[in-house]
Amino acid sequence: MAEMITFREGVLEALFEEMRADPSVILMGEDVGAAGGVFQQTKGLFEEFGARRIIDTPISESGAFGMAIGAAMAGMRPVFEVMFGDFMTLCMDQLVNQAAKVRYMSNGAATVPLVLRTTMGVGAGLGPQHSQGFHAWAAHVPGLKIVVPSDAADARVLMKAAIRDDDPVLFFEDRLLYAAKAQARDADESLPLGRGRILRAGRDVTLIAIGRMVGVARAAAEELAREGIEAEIVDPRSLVPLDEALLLDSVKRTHRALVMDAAPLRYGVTGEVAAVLSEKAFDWLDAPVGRLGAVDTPVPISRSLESFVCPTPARVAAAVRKMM
Amino acid sequence: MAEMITFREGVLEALFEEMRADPSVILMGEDVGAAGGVFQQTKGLFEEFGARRIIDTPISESGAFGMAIGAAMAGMRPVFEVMFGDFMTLCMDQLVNQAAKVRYMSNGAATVPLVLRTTMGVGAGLGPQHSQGFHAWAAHVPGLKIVVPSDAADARVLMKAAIRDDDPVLFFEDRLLYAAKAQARDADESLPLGRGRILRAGRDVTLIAIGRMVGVARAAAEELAREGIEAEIVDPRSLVPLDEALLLDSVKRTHRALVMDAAPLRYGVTGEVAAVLSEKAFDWLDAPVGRLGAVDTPVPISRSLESFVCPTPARVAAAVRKMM
Amino acid sequence: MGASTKRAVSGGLSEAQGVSEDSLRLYRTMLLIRHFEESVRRLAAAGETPGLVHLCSGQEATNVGVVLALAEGDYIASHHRGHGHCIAKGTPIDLLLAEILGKAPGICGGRSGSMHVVDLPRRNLGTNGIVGGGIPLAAGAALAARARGTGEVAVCFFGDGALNQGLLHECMNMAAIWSLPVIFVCENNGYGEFTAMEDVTAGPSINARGEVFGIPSVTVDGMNVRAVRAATLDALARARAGQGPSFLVCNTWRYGGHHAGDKQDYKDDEETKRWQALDPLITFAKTLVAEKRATEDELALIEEEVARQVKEAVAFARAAPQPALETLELHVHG
Amino acid sequence: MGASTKRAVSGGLSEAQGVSEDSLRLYRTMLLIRHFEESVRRLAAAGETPGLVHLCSGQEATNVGVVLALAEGDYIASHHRGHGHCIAKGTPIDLLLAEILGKAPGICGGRSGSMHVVDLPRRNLGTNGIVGGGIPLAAGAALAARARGTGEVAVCFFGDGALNQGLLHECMNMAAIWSLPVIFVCENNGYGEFTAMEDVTAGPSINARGEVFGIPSVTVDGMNVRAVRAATLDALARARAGQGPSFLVCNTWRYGGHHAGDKQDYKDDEETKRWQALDPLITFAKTLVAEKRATEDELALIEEEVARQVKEAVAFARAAPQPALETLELHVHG
Ligand SMILES: Cc1ncc(C[n+]2csc(CCOP(=O)(O)OP(=O)(O)O)c2C)c(N)n1
Ligand SMILES: Cc1ncc(C[n+]2csc(CCOP(=O)(O)OP(=O)(O)O)c2C)c(N)n1
Ligand SMILES: [Mg+2]
Ligand SMILES: [Mg+2]
Repeated sequence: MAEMITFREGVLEALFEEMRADPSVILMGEDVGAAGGVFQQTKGLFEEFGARRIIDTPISESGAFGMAIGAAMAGMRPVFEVMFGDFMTLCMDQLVNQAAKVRYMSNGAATVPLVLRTTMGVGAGLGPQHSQGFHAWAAHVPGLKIVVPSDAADARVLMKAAIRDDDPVLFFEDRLLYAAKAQARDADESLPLGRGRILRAGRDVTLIAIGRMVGVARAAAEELAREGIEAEIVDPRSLVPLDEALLLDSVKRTHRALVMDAAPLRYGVTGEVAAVLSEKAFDWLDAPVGRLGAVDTPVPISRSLESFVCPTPARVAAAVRKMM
Repeated sequence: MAEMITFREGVLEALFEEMRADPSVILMGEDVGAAGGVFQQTKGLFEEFGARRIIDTPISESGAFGMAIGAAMAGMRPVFEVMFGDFMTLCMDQLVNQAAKVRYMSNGAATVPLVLRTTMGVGAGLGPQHSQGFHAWAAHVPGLKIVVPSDAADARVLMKAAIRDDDPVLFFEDRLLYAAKAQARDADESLPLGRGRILRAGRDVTLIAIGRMVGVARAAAEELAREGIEAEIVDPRSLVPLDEALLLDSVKRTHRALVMDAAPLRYGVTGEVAAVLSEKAFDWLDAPVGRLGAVDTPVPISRSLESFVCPTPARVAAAVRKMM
Repeated sequence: MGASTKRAVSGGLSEAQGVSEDSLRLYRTMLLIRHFEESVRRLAAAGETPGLVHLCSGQEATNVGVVLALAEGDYIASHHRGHGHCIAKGTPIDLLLAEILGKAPGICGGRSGSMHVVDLPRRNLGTNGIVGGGIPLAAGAALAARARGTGEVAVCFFGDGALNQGLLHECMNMAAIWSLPVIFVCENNGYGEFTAMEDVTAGPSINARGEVFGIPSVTVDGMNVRAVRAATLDALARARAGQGPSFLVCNTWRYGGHHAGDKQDYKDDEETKRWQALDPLITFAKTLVAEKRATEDELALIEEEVARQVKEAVAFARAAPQPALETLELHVHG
Repeated sequence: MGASTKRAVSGGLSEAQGVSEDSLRLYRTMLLIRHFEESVRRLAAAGETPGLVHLCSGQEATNVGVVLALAEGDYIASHHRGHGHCIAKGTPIDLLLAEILGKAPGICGGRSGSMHVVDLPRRNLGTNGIVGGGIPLAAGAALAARARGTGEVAVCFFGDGALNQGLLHECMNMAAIWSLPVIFVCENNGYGEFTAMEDVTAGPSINARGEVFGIPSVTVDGMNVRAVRAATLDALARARAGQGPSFLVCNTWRYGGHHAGDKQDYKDDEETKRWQALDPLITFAKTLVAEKRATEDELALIEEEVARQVKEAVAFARAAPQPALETLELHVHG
């Protein structure tokens, strides 16, 4: 399959395929049914699978998500949609105190095979309560797995892997990638969670990026290449499990690293990744591990301000230049 | 005042003093009234201030905390109790999408002067849903301030400072410290948030610890001293604002650092602190910045297992030895 | 939900019954909201509004009927469809529109936009991007008012969609046990996004959702500004007398669908026509003329003036500068 | 809450009405729970139970009346006061007690303890340390049963304290709109920790909290095991017939206070005496003798046997080893 698909289609195809293959897969969320999702991200599912498997919930995030956990414990494989990542705040109790701990608390006898699918993304003027991504919180909770796909092809295979995984998996989709296209990979290829990939080889610095930041890293790398600086881009794909070996291997070759994220920098995921690299690649580093994240403010709606919130190719390139 | 007070008394004294001084200070929580708090941490307040200011809420954490925010916007200074930090999960929406953002969203015209007071602590056999501390989550949210006091005297002055602060402040109390005594400091001394302190001077390594980990660091430092290793102990007291200058100054003198926390290590607060030190003290470091946190599992109740969850003096000392 | 929730208590108390409203003020404010919203719709279509805007055209009677009954010191907490509440509570429309466009002179510096307008000096705790998010804020302000003994009342607005947020139930329960001076106002427009209220909302009636906590609950014709005002005045009297919360279910209609740009294929034309006939402006204009409070010409004059005001606000907001980059990190902490 | 919630529907259907219960099985199970709990109380006093334990002595009739009416495949979700539910659902008491003591052969490896006993093979979704936490788990299991069409029913237990968690309302609403085979069982023992239910719970009745969603709701004498069983069988029949959820409010009493060790100064002696007279074991024993289902001697024999069983479980659990350190990080992920 060499077809170009959008990120939105990538996830949707994965849902179609997994739902066809396994009747225990169900989808729950707000307006995911006949309406096809507020981002058209569930279009066609309701027509094929009907109201028993594509379940429109009331605006009751915490109860509905808790029910998805109960359904998972009772043998289903729910995919639960939280429309905007900002509303994950309403599911934290069920996520952390129930879903994440059931396997442990039952000594392995019970599992919670569910996917919490949600969106994030700064850049559409949605403002303080509709732009956040809480992957850092989730990554801090033992028992959860965290996936942040960066393109359509990955989104498709990673969603398939997430659905097949027997643990609760959080799947963060950047809305700003929804229309971006990539070449789909083979339909049967299912990737185990926890394998990163090198998107661009380079000898001078390792750019570690997830989700939409991968594209930013790519643009920065092109800019830097014109100056003779060759950046390697590594996308860990999942934050938990984290492909530490791949990251360390790259950094030990390039001797420099910059870790990027689209959520606020402070106490976010870049700290963990940078701390791991700083510790485990200490003797290989020629410069301190750099970090770039969003500014530590709520996200303003104003266009003039919003475009300065997240790392940009120019900021990435500037940070790399300083390291050299 | 050279009197010895327990941690529990330290916080309680601060509440008495601030409530006497300012009628807009109120306290809300479950069983905080006539019952005096499930940890006896609010004893006597109800008798002095009555039901209008010491408010027993139903078990409705999210609504009650949201109301505390509304009350704060309307001129009160609520102290809101979340009995176990694990239940903060139920307040995340109000905390993050409302409290943290009101000042920003109103362009500075509205403030939310409240304290969310909660407990944490591994070591009392309370198990997976009653042992967690989510200071890492809160620290990641722009607009919140995070305090983790390590002894009775600090608990008292920091609670006073938190109540007087015009921003939402999260105040994490380790239940295992409740009975521990320290010498109270002068009644009027009120500490601005964001100032750390050096608890023990040492030339060989900097141990950075908060809350109950400070005591663990102390015990480790004594053990190490017997071997001729002099550890400096720095308690930043608040994670936001973080006293970076103090930490960096210490590390630049000792050339080694170990960051400790009682919550799960992965994507927790030690990552941020270690990343900051690794970056900003890069040229001064003789060894990678070390980190110790709780194991990345839910907290088991069994005594034999629970005692291995958090860093112990022996583990700290061993980690330091490896660095030397 | 059964049919009973659709049956509305018709309003329209006469002045003899103690309602000394300024009818023209009600009308003018509703008209201002309508013109404002229709301008926002055009600006949105032209791509000038960042993010999402949710318009309240059609719901003016609930906005104005409630808010204009309040005293200046009373609080409101609004929701994502909240421009009307802000306007009725007194936020100048030029500053409101500048905010919606994300411009520097916006009431929140152009950082917050349509869904996060906080105007505390006017005791507006904010529009809100979180469904149900404003409910505890109002209840908390009521708690503060009670603690201070200063007599203010707080109102929270929310849509039918928020009926299923547990937060509402928690706050209603607390408001009831503590007899808080808070009024819960459900602006029931029959849909939450693209989902019909009936499909996601169980039980015999919406009123019952308040009655279950012992809260006096009434269904109001939300297209009739006087009915809404009368019900609000009742609730206010109870609140100020220390008799606690009330719940008003105002049945109303959002003309423009969920957000500016919604195509609304999930609605049928019948339904739309039925509601359009109840347009709060058209019906109230007829009443005013019939009651000889104004002639059609006078009303036309008001409309001209309102249109001019809105036009000026549009010109102001469009011409206003974007916020300066230096403001990006201001006011995160004190 | 008004007095009405205290008025209980008295139970005790005769076999002619279709109840073919094994009365002695009900009695024996209740007795087993009582002996078990009193042993736990002693172990707690001796400092042998890590953390907090919440005992259900006094509440055996609600535990047993509900759970023994279920089929093996039916699910339960319990709460922090949940030993009785686990025992009734079939978790062997030695493994349960070992779990409560944090010992290796505990049903969850000694890692979870009293508040987090998950026993999925017996379709027990777990006791729960989060007030209300089990409610959506049961509703979700019911959703799964409906999706599969396999006919199982799910029951969630919760205390009166959980009535004010928004989560309950959300789940009741969804159970109602989707006609889920779930039974909501409130074990109303009049207190949440040290707070009287009436002080924090608004509204005319607890039943109304279910009725507001159109859920058939009934108040049951929670000290009468047959009354509880009868109400459960009604609810089960509705659930299995696809008629959706039910709500049972079982009025009951926790003898030992909130947690083992609670001094209970917040209760008055009058109240305690009144409830003690209703002790589900004493009253049911009398009934059994009066109905000639058993002699007093036979009941004494049962008690002896139960006491022996519990004694053996105590010996087993106390002698059992602590979990090995190697298990600490097992089963976090698959
Ligand atoms: C907690 C939360 N969940 C979901 C949304 C997305 N959302 C925004 S408006 C809306 C529908 C609200 O419906 P209703 O309350 O009836 O208000 P209306 O739009 O009809 O005025 C939804 C689901 C949100 N903003 N917040
Ligand atoms: C979400 C949450 N809030 C608070 C607590 C602390 N807590 C444990 S039990 C309890 C009281 C519960 O009362 P009720 O539901 O009536 O059950 P009972 O103990 O009376 O059986 C409280 C407040 C908790 N465990 N979870
Ligand atoms: Mg609506
Ligand atoms: Mg109770």
